[in-house]
Amino acid sequence: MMLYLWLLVLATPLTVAFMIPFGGAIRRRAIDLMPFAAIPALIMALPREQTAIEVADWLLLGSSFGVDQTSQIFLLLTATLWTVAGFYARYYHADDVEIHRFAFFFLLTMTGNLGLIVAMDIVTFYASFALMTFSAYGLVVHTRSAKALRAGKVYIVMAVIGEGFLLTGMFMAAYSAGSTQAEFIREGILDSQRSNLIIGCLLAGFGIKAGAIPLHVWLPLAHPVAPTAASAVLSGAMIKAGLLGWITFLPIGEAALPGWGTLLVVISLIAAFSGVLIGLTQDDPKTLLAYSSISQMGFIATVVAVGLAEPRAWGVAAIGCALYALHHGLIKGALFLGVGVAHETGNDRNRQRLVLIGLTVVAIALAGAPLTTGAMAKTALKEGVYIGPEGWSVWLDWLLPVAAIGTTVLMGRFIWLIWRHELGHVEHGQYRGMMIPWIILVGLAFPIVWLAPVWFQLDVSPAVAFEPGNLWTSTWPVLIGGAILGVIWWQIARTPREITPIRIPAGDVLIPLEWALARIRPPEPDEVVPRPPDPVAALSASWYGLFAESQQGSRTSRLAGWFVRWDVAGLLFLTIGMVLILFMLWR
Amino acid sequence: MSEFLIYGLAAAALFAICLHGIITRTHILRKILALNMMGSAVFLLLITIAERNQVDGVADPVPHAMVLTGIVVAVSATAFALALARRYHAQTGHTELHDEDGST
Amino acid sequence: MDWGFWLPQIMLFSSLIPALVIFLLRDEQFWLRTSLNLGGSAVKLVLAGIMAWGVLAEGRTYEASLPFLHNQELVLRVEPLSLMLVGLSSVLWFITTIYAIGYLENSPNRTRFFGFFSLCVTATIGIAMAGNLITFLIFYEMLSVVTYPLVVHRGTPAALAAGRTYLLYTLGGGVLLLLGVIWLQVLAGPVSFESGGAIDFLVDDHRTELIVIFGLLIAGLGVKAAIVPLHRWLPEAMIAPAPVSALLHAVAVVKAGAYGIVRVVYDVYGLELSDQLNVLLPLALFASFTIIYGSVRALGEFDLKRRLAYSTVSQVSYIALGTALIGPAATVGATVHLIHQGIMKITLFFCAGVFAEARNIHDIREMSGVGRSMPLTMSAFTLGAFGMIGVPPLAGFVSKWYLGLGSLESNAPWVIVILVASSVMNAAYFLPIVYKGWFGEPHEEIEVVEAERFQVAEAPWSLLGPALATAGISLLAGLLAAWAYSPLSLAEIVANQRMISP
Amino acid sequence: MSLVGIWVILIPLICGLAAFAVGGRSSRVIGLIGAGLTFLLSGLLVLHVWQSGVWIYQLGGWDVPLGISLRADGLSAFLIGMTGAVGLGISLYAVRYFEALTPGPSQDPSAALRTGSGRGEESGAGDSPEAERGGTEVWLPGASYWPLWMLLWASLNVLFLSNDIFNLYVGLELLTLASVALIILQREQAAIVAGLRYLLAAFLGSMAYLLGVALIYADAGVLDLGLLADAELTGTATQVAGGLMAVGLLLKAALFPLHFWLPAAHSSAPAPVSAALSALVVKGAFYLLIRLWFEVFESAGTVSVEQMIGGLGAVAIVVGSFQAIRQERLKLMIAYSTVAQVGYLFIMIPLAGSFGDPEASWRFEAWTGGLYHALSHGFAKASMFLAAGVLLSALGHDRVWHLAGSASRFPVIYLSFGIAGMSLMGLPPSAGFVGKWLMLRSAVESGQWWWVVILLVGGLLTAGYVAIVLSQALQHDVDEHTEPHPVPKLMTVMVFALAAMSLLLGLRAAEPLELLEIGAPFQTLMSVVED
Repeated sequence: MMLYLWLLVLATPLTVAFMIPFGGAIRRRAIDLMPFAAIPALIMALPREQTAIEVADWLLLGSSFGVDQTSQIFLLLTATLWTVAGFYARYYHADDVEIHRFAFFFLLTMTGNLGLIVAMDIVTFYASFALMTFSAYGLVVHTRSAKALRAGKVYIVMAVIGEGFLLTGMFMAAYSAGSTQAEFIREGILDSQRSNLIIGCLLAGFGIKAGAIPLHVWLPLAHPVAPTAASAVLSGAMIKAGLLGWITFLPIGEAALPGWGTLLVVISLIAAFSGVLIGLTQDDPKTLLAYSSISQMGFIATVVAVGLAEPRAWGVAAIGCALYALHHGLIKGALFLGVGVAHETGNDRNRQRLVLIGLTVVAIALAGAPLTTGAMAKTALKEGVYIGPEGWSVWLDWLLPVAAIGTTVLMGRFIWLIWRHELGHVEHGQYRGMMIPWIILVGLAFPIVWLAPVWFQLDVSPAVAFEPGNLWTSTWPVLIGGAILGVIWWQIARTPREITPIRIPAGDVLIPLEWALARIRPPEPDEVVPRPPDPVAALSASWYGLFAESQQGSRTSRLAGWFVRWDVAGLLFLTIGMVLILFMLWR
Repeated sequence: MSEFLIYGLAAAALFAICLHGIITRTHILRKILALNMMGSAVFLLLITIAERNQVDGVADPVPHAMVLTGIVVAVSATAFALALARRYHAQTGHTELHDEDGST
Repeated sequence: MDWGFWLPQIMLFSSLIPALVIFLLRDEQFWLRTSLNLGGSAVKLVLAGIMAWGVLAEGRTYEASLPFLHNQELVLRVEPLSLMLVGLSSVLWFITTIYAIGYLENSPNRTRFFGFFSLCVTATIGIAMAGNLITFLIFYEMLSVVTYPLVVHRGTPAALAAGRTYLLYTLGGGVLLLLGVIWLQVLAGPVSFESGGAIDFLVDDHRTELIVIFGLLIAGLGVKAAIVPLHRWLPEAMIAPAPVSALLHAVAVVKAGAYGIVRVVYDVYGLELSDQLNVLLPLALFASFTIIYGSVRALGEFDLKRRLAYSTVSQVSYIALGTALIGPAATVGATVHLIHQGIMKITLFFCAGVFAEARNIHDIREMSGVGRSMPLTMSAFTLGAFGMIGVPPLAGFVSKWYLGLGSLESNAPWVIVILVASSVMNAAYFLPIVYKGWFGEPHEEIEVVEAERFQVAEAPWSLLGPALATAGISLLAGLLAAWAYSPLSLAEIVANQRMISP
Repeated sequence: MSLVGIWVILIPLICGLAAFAVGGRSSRVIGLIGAGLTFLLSGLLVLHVWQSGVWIYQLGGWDVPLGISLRADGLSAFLIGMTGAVGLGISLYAVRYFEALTPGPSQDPSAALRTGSGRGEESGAGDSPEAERGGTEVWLPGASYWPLWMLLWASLNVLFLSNDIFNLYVGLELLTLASVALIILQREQAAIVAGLRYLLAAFLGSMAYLLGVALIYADAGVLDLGLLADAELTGTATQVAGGLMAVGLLLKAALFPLHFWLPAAHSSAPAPVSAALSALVVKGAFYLLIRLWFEVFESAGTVSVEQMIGGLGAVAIVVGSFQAIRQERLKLMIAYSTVAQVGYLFIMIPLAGSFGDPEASWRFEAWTGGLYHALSHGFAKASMFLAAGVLLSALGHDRVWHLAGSASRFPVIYLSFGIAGMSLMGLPPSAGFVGKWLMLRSAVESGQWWWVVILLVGGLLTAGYVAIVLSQALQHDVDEHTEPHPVPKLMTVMVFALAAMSLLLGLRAAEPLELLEIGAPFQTLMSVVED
């Protein structure tokens, strides 16, 4: 029916991207088209009926494309976010002489991000993943500030390490499966005699992108330094690529892997909490948001862990996962874009007010206040947890709300930072151009998340969130968080002082690591390292030396002179003759 | 048989003496003469063989033929060598073959 | 007219005759020389296409045998495996010729250069089409000789010293190979290349000898394939002009060695016998060590061409590694890398040549910001570099993929560690270059023409075009790998032949 | 057709005499006609042997043992063919070479032409100490070249066709006389010294050989090679004769350490002469030794002698190569290369000798291999000396160090030099490779590993000096202050043609190898090789 829609999804941003190098009018047209490049993906994300898998047996190692229920939600999120970010970027970079460079990488990254969602086989997935990863580097270092370059370096190193893990896992998984199709891969992993190794590799490989602790170190560096539009897609959409990778290729829901589940749940909970705690010490709202993303991804990963440990739970958990991803992606996108808009308000009170209100709304949603998307997503998430392994729900039941308290406090600090430090500038003078996409995103986030379960006929209904029990569950953490905020507010109002006395630099555990590495690694040599001697080259050189020396007439061969002497030659003649005769006679 | 042996040994001795001459003497003329004498040693041996190989009292003619031819060759070769030696003398003023000269 | 007999010969002569005629020309006869060169390579390209069609679509085999010694014939045969190298050489010769014409414009001794250049291709084609061991040996040695004038083309003392080292290495390798071939022929009679090998009957009586011969053959071939510790000539030979480096690395010399290893393992000994003799594991270990060692050395080099050279050292051993693994996927990986490594590496060398020619850039540290004024060249370089790293959808990934599967197939999972480590190290030495080129601050003042556009000053099209073409091919080879006429499909045919045969 | 073997001797002889009689510049016309005819006749002889097998002619109609017979089997035809082809190349080159010789102040060729003489032995150059003889006549090397060259050619053919060990002695002496006369053609002092040394050494060798002939006759009573082979001599006299003949011929073939006369003699001669000496004359003695060793002394020969000769060959390869690299002059380098290559040839003796199984097929393989190497060396070395001659006459010197950068001026010369070098190294595709291949095969088959090593290392050592000359010539910086003299194209063409021959013979070796089989020793072994 929708023949080659996937091709359109991929080709559109690619084509636009490759219009840019032509320069001139074509380039300007391409930049105008940038926001629309994700439209085909949006179209593909919308139908209720998933299209059949389409096979492109000429592409790569034989690709197949399509979306299932889960990936359709991811596609919806991704396409929406990229479109909005595209419009936003168009104005954010209006005065940027290098907008074309941004647009180029933006579009390529978009292609990769969309491609990995519509890919149904691991090779195409990996190819798109790589395209996204490497193109995003261009977004991270776009400003070329020292900070950006450092972040870029950490980003690319981690990305390459991640690719290494993925490649290792993929080889083994695909070998065991005898196919590259996702469904067979999942089975293949279980069948493999090295299934633990594969799972470990895939967890780590995708975990780097998903910001799983301790592989998250690049994230708080890279997300904030990128231009705001890029930050939004990095933290909103691309971070989900790792998650999607887990969901698509790990044998979640097919076999109980309690060991891995436990490991992942511990990691995720650490992420959920440490993300909040470290986030609280940040002064830069974007870094704060990045840490919040780590924390939020921890939430989602918890459910993945549940699915790993308890296959029965996955049917429900997967939906929660997808919904939460949708929620977090849109909301985090809106938060990031909002930071950018805040920088454009100038002294206009109305503008400032609008930004603050908008940001507060989404911040509250992120915190999971009742009636928000967060509340619904969290409810859906917890559905899975309840079916989870024996004993887990008890712990998770109170740990997750505690984390939610943290998120509330974190969002409070975010709003405070915006209010106190970020308003009042005019950076690009494109308030309107940036504000409108942002406000649209804020406005759309709620209905999209609310309607998605209905539209896609998921096993969860938005109404669940309005059940009294659930209402309360989502309310009390926010209330406690609000109370904490209130106390702090009161403290500050009484005696103005620094509330967070410690500062954990962005990148946290990376800092000692970098320090240690700098000690271990010798400084980059300026001169070429001395090579070990090459015997063959030495031989050829000494042979040439023999030649060159003789050519100057400085050395004559005594041996040669000796042989030409008559007496010597005669004696040799005599000797050889005698010996020959003797040998002849001596039989 | 012993007479043939004596002749044969004489030829061998002559050959050896000439060889010694060629090796040790530096004067060109002496070398040429030694070579010439060397040829004679072989001729002596050939004649001896001819005598030894008598058929019906007639000496074997083949060695005789060889000696005759050999003499012709030796004469021409000696003549050529002498001419060359003269030219050598004319160009260098030497009559002896110095080893330095050969090491060009 | 029996085309099967004549086509392989015409294939050889299509570069041999231009070579000989070019030697008779003067440097100034530009047009005649150029048309000879291009004409010859076009003919070769067409013939390669015809034979590719015949082999792939009609399942034909082209074979010509010519009497040589009393019981020994020279055999030229085109079947799928030879077609791989034939096709690669034909295509890349055509492209490189264009590049070389542009590169050497107005430089001295062009006649000599192009003459030997064509001879070099003749030798490579001969190696590719060799149907038995002695034919292979003949062209292999011929290649050593005809590349020497190309390596020393610049004539500087450094170039001459490098040339001497090169010659000693390759001739020394040739000696080992010759000994191995002779020994084997003494035991087995004339050895022709047959899928699965044809010398199994010797295994009972001559086991040790066969192992030693294998060692000799591989050592002889390993010199050209730059297997550590026989690799030292390769970085030294970088002193040659860019088209030479490009062709040497991508097609001619190193590929001759690697192709030879493939032939020896698959078609002389056969996988089964090689396995029985336990010679594959040492080969795999040597190849693996080379892969890692080459990468480590590349990290330490800051001269662009030398870094590329060490990268070649590392990458070519993928072929040997894949050959040493038993299983169809490994065979596919090894043989397809013959082509993939060629097109990717030639791209990189073309670009290095362009940088050297247009900007006098030889050191990586000078490359800062070069992408701004030469975006197309830098794009081609980037594609090549990413291909080398093994990033999909570029060709390098396809090779790596099959090698990875092959390593599991032959129950050697440690090879995956090598592959991944190599990928990571490739990234470590290529990405900084890509970074510098695109994101570094340019040394020179670049004129900002309009608000969003820099003054682009690319190299002439004769240099740029080939680089872009090969970059495009390496992208397509990966992107369309599953297509029925892709290098991968050809490699699969090759692998099937090698696997089915008893 | 049956007289073709006679004519191949007579024609060069007649033409040589005619050229001598005519003298002056026109002698070259006769010389050229002679060269062309001899070449054709050589070709015919090869064809004849190829088609109808061994050719035998009884001189004067007298049968052996009384009469003397001429015989051409595959081996003779092979070498006569080589001599014909190389000889033609050298002749064509020589025409231009002697024309292009830069006339000195007192060596005006045109003056010589006017006086119409210039053939007298005594017509010394003006600057020589003999100038007091006062002749206004000047020395014209070209005029003397042709008669002597034709004589040389004729005596080579005599050598290859004679089937009588005494006749072979005569041929050998003729060869020596012609060679020495050619060496001193230009009457330079160095050449005269070298010529004299050569003459004395060669005579010494001849005498040893002649003594051997006498001893063999004492033992067998016949001189005919065929009869001697049939006699299967094992007597003491024959054994002593074997030693004597071997050492005499080794001296003439300049096998190390009896090579003392060769470098000077070959390098101081004019280029066409050097080429002939190195390519052909050395092969004369080698041929004779091979003939005798594998036919007459087949029963008397011992492994120890063979191994010793081979050992000398091995040392020759190493020492020759090392000496070659250390020579300042190109021609001397090439001459030392001949010393090394002669060593290569003699490694054939132990390989084809009685080591191990006397019935083994490798003996024949080694025999053909060694001869093929001789063939390849003939073409290659001729080309090299002629190339050196071109450089010498163009640049006025042949100092290797100062050839820097000359490759761009003489591309074809160096290309030929390289191809010839390839053949010497035994690199495929070249005739040298075929020879090396067969010898190596034989060494491996017979398990004589020490020869394998030396054969392989020898190739590398050869590469050592060939490549260094080329690398010197390929230098970018031109080491030259004067514009080189123009060199006639024909000379360059001949240099290339000879090199190309050494290459082409390696591409299609089946027929020449088959030719060698005709009437070869080891008849019993050949059926084994055939399979």
